[in-house]
Parts: sequence; C-alpha cells; structure tokens
Amino acid sequence: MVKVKVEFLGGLDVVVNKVRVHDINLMVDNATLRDLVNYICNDMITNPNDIEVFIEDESIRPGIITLINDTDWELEGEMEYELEDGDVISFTSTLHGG
Amino acid sequence: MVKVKVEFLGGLDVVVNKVRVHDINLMVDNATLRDLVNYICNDMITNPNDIEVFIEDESIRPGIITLINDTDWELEGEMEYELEDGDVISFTSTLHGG
Amino acid sequence: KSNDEYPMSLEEYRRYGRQMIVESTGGVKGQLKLKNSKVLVIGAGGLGSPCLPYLAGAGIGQIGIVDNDIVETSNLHRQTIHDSTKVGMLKCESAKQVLNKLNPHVNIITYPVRLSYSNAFDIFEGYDYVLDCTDTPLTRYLVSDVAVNLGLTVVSASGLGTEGQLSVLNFKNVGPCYRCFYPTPPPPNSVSSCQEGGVIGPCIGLVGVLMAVETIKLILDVYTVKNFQPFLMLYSGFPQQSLRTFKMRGRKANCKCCGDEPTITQNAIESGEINYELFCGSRNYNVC
Amino acid sequence: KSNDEYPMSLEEYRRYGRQMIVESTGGVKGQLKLKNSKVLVIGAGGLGSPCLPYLAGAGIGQIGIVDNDIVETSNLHRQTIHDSTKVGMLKCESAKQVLNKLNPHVNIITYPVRLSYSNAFDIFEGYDYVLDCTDTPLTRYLVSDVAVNLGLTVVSASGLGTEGQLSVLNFKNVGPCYRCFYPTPPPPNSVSSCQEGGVIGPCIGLVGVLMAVETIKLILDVYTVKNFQPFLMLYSGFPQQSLRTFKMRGRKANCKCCGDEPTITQNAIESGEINYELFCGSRNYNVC
Ligand SMILES: [Zn+2]
Ligand SMILES: [Zn+2]
Repeated sequence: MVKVKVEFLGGLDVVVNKVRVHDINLMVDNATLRDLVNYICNDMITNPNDIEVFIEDESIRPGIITLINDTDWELEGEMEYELEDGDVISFTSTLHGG
Repeated sequence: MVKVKVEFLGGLDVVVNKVRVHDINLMVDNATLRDLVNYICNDMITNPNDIEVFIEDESIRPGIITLINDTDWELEGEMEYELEDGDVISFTSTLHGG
Repeated sequence: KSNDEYPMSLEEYRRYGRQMIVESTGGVKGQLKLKNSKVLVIGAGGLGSPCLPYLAGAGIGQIGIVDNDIVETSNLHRQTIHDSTKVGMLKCESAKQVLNKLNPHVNIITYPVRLSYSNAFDIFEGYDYVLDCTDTPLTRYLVSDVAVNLGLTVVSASGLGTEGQLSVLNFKNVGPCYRCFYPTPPPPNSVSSCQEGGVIGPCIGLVGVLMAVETIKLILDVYTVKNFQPFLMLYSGFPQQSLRTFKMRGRKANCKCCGDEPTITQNAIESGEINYELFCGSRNYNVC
Repeated sequence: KSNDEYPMSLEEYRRYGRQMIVESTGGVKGQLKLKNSKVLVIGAGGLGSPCLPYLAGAGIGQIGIVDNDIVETSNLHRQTIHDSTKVGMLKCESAKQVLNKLNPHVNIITYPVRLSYSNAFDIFEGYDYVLDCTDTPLTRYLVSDVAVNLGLTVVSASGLGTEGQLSVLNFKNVGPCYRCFYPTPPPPNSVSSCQEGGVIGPCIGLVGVLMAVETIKLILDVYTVKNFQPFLMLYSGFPQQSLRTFKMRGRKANCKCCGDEPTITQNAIESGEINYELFCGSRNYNVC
C-alpha cells in the first residue's frame, strides 16, 4: 500500500467532482504512476465521459502536464515511476486564456 | 549536532553579507532556537554594529517576524523551541513601503 | 435603473458577465455583494495603483481614496495609475479620473488629507473594508487601531525593493490586529521606506494586485469565521519569484487594542492620548 | 539629449532613480540595458493590461503591441489599461495612448493585425524579447516557432478563472520551447478560452505582472545560461493565493522546432507548409 496526495489543477478538477486535492491509499504492491492513473480512471472519475478529458491513447491527454513532487514527470520516469509514501502527484491542464 | 536552514528575508540579509539562505550545522546538544540566535550573533553577523538590527533586549528586535517551518514562532515555543534536523528558521523584517 | 426584480442594468450584466460566470464568484448574488460593498483605500501609490483599477473594474459600489500626496515624475515607474500629464495633481484626484472612466458605475470618493488620529474615524465610518496601502509604521498602527474600534476588516500590505508582504487583519473582529503581530514598534532608524530604499515597479505592483484578490475574496465570503486562519504572505521577485504563506498567531487576549481589556479605544485615540508620533519615533516618514 | 558621456537625461535619472537604487537592477548600467531593449507584447488584453504599464514605466526603450481586437465593455473588468471611453477603439491604440502619457521616453509601436504565419517574422524581427499574452494554442505554437527560428526568448503566460501559468521559453536558444512542453496539441474541444470560461480580473492581472517582473529580470541578466532552470509557474487565486514553481524538462533533442533536426523552419512556416489551423483544429478561438 502507498499513500499519496493527488491534485487536479488548472480546471482539471471538473472530472473529480470539483475537488482539487485528494488523499489516496493505493492498495497495490510496488505501485507505479500507471497504477495510480488506472485507479483515477476506474475509481475516481465518476462520469465515464470524462475519462477522455484525462486520457488519450492510454497516456495522459496532450495538454495536461503531470508533476511528481513539483517536477515534470519526464524527469522522473513517467508512467513507470514507482510511488513512495508522501508523494504529491499533480495534473494540470494547460490554460490558454489571456 | 543539528542541521537547519536559516533564512534572512525582507532585507534582513544585510546583516549576513547579503546571503539570504544559510545551511547551518549547530554543534550543540538539544539545541534550542536561543542557541541558534546566539550562534547567529556570535558567528554569522560579521559587523558587531549590525547585532542591534537583529537583537534588542536579548530577544529578536521588534518588527522582525520569526518563523519555524513557515509558522509564527509564538505558536512553537519561541526561544525555547528545540531544533530538529531539517528545520527551516526564517527571520523577516517587516516592510513598510507602499 | 435597478430594483429588486432587476438588481442590475443590462450594461452591468454585459460588463461583469465574464467574472460572474466564474463559479467561485457566486454569479449574480456575488456581483450584488460587490456592488453593495464600500472599500476604503488608504494610499494611491505603488500598492494602490494596480489595486484600485481591479476593484473598480470588478464593480465594487463605492471606493474611497485617502491620499494628500501629489504626483511626481519619480513615482511613475511604479505608480502607473498616474501619468506624466498628472505631475503636480493630487494622487487621489488623478486616480479618481482614471477610475471614473474605467467604470462609471462605481462611486469614487476622494479624501485629500493626511490620515491622522483626529480625522480617521470620520473617514472610516460607513466603509466595509479598509486597505492599508500606506508606507509608515505610524499609519499602519493608526489604520489598524481605528479599524478594530469600528469593527472593520483590514487588508494590509507593504513592499520594498523586490519584496512585499500582505496580511488580513481584524478579520470579522476575530482575527489578529496589527498590534497582535507587532505589540512593540520597531526602533525608528531600523525602518526603511521606499523614499530611500528603492523599489521595482512590478514587484510592489504584484502585491497591490494580491490585495485586490484578497478584497474580492473577503466580499464574496470565501473566508468565513470558521475557515479563516491568520496568515502573512511574503512575495519575493528576485532571483526567483515566490509567494510564501506563513501561519500566524491568532488574536491575543492581552492586545492593547483588540484584547480583553483594550486601552486603545476610540476616545483614547481621538483625544490624542495615544501619541502615534512619539510611539513610532520622530523620524520623518514620507508617503510614497 | 543623451550621449556616451551622459547616457541619460536628467529627467530620466529623476524618473528611474527609485528603481536604479535597488541593488539587483545594477544601477545606471541596468537602466541602460532596459533603455536599449526592444520588447514585443502580443495581446493587449487581460495579461497585457497590467504588464505593459510596468514595462513602459521601467523605461524599456521600445515596446511593440500586436492586437487587432477592439475594446468592448465586457473586457473592462480585467483589461484595465482600457476604459469605457475607448469602447470601439483598437486595443493596441488605446494602450499606446496610455503608455505615451505614462512615459514619453518609450517608443511605442502598434501592429493592428492578427498574428499569422505570413506576418509574424516581419513583426518579430528587431525585437529582443517576445511576450505571449494571447489566448489560443494556435497562436502559442506560432509565437514559439517564430521566436525559436529568430533566436528570441519568450515569456509565455495564460490564465483562466482564478488560475494562471507562466514559463520562459527558448531561453537564449538553450531552454525548451513550447513544442518541447507540448509536442502534441490538445484536442480542440478540451480547450477553454476566457470567451466562455470566465476570469477574475486581478487573477489574470497578477499573472500579467509576473510577466513584467520576468521580462525585467531577463533584460537585467538575472538569468544566465549557467543558472537558468526550465520552469512552469502556477498561480491560484482561490481559495488561498499560491504561486508554485514546477521544475520542467529541458530542450528536447527530438523537438520538431528547436531540436537537432528541425522541420519547423522559417521557410516551412512562411510558405504555409505548417498548417496551424489544421494542427490545432478548426474551432474558432477568439482573442480576449
Ligand atoms: Zn490585536
Ligand atoms: Zn522545442
């Protein structure tokens, strides 16, 4: 089991009942970010139509920045990153208004 | 020994050669904030005339806010607070410009 | 033009539509809170310059501006509500001209006086919120003391160089006041005002915009007695921009102004019994 | 009026004195860097409104403004550089009038055109920095692509609702570009612009002021090739104001624009080979 904090920023909280910050206990051994993303799709996103706002072609949708402890997930191994207790995983959609 | 980070903000870095953030290893057993303040006065402030910018009547000068891990020192025991490894101690003078 | 059934004009709906559709504003209900609010801004300088247009733009019903200073060329790098054609004009009048053109629905009232123990109560009376955009400890104590006595919440901010600070004081008469944070005034020669210290325009400007956001949140009841936590925000512009929020002490029972046995009462202030000049030292602070 | 021996007029020393005495500006040397800089601001809306006066106030030598939109009443709650008397006027001209009055030492050049693949190179040429204050992914890709091809550093920001984002792109031709962050554009219907999404004036305004601070820091060489770390800042206004800085990926070797084998060249862009409309979908984005 791993305890992580998950944040949905930049308006992305629409897919999870407008709650921006969630404390998650993931009941998976050696859980990776992929396990967390699966959990979000299966257990957190209530409206199935919203899954495509979050996922495209089995990865995070283009335009969403994923952060592991405030660091770009590209620098941390992306989907294969192994979660640790206390990690903060943030998803933020890219804003375009000016 | 305890390892803490000390910050001088709001222009208070003038008393420590304009360096805002310092990593300090305090060679004292059960060190308190008072020990750190003594260390700052004795070993960090290079110009003795600057001590009165930082200290008045054996306490932190009025107008300086002291923070222990981003929390007002009043909520944490002030000078008697026992330092722990990794603590961030911040001193900020109060600004008045508008 | 507006009544209970149609609380705003069509022009107002068009003007405020983009902010009314933001969920956190509460739509029409929130817009009416803004329209029915009266906000007093003390100082039309580096903090007031960016703050005032956002307050007026948002549709706050009445905005008072206290400032007896005149526009100087050396202000203009940071006090961008004014301009070179206004040099020599009272800052409060210069700001009023700009705000009247920006949003004619807002009632702008100017007070071209220096805030003092003898005029502060008359000026504050009738306002819902006070914004402290001044630059001397003397005035900061006075603003807080008068606000506590009148039960007003204060948004207090300051800045110098590349840094700034912000706090909400006397929140709904339960949050700490300026004297809770600073029971003893600083020795006069330790205080640097922007007159001498220098300041980067957008750094003090950013803090002024932070004030506008806090004021709108107060009016929209985003903060409640239940969720409000005393805080001090610290902005740094250089070398990296950062905004930190420190958790601060609550209201102090022994505070001379907001505590259980206050001595800094309206009567004590207005009679001149509380000597602010003496209290903060004789150094000449200039508003900037 | 100014020569090598007296690089600025007395009026300029008086005007910029308070910022020149801030140590991080580097005094006269820093002021001359500002005076000799040319900054192009694309969009005089919610971000450009607070950013432009601070750039002009600071004494940047030349500021270009690209915007073919006209002022509407519904803009005024957040686009506070304009006002109700300017409704119907081009935003770039409205902004120019304000900036000329604020600081006559700054050369303001307006481009009342919609930025496109065919005019962007001509407009960008000669500027040192580009500020992306636009509001569509299409324009954001175009601004970044053209800047990379011309070797310009971009300050790119955006905002919606109560939030905003900021990044410095293509820093001195070593930092990542917009395509390094977003190699694949978002599906069009996932993008919300302020036309429909709503925005709180001072929240987008705060991000515009962040841009001004970053621009001044770039000009003053606070960032160097050695110390620059790619970042994305995220501002939230509600419920608590916060500013977070995320550490981002560096320049990507396989980036189609700034990578080792770029296909998005000036020729490919100007010939219309890179179809921005198709690339970002056909949805009609309005600048706001
Ligand atoms: Zn108090
Ligand atoms: Zn790239």
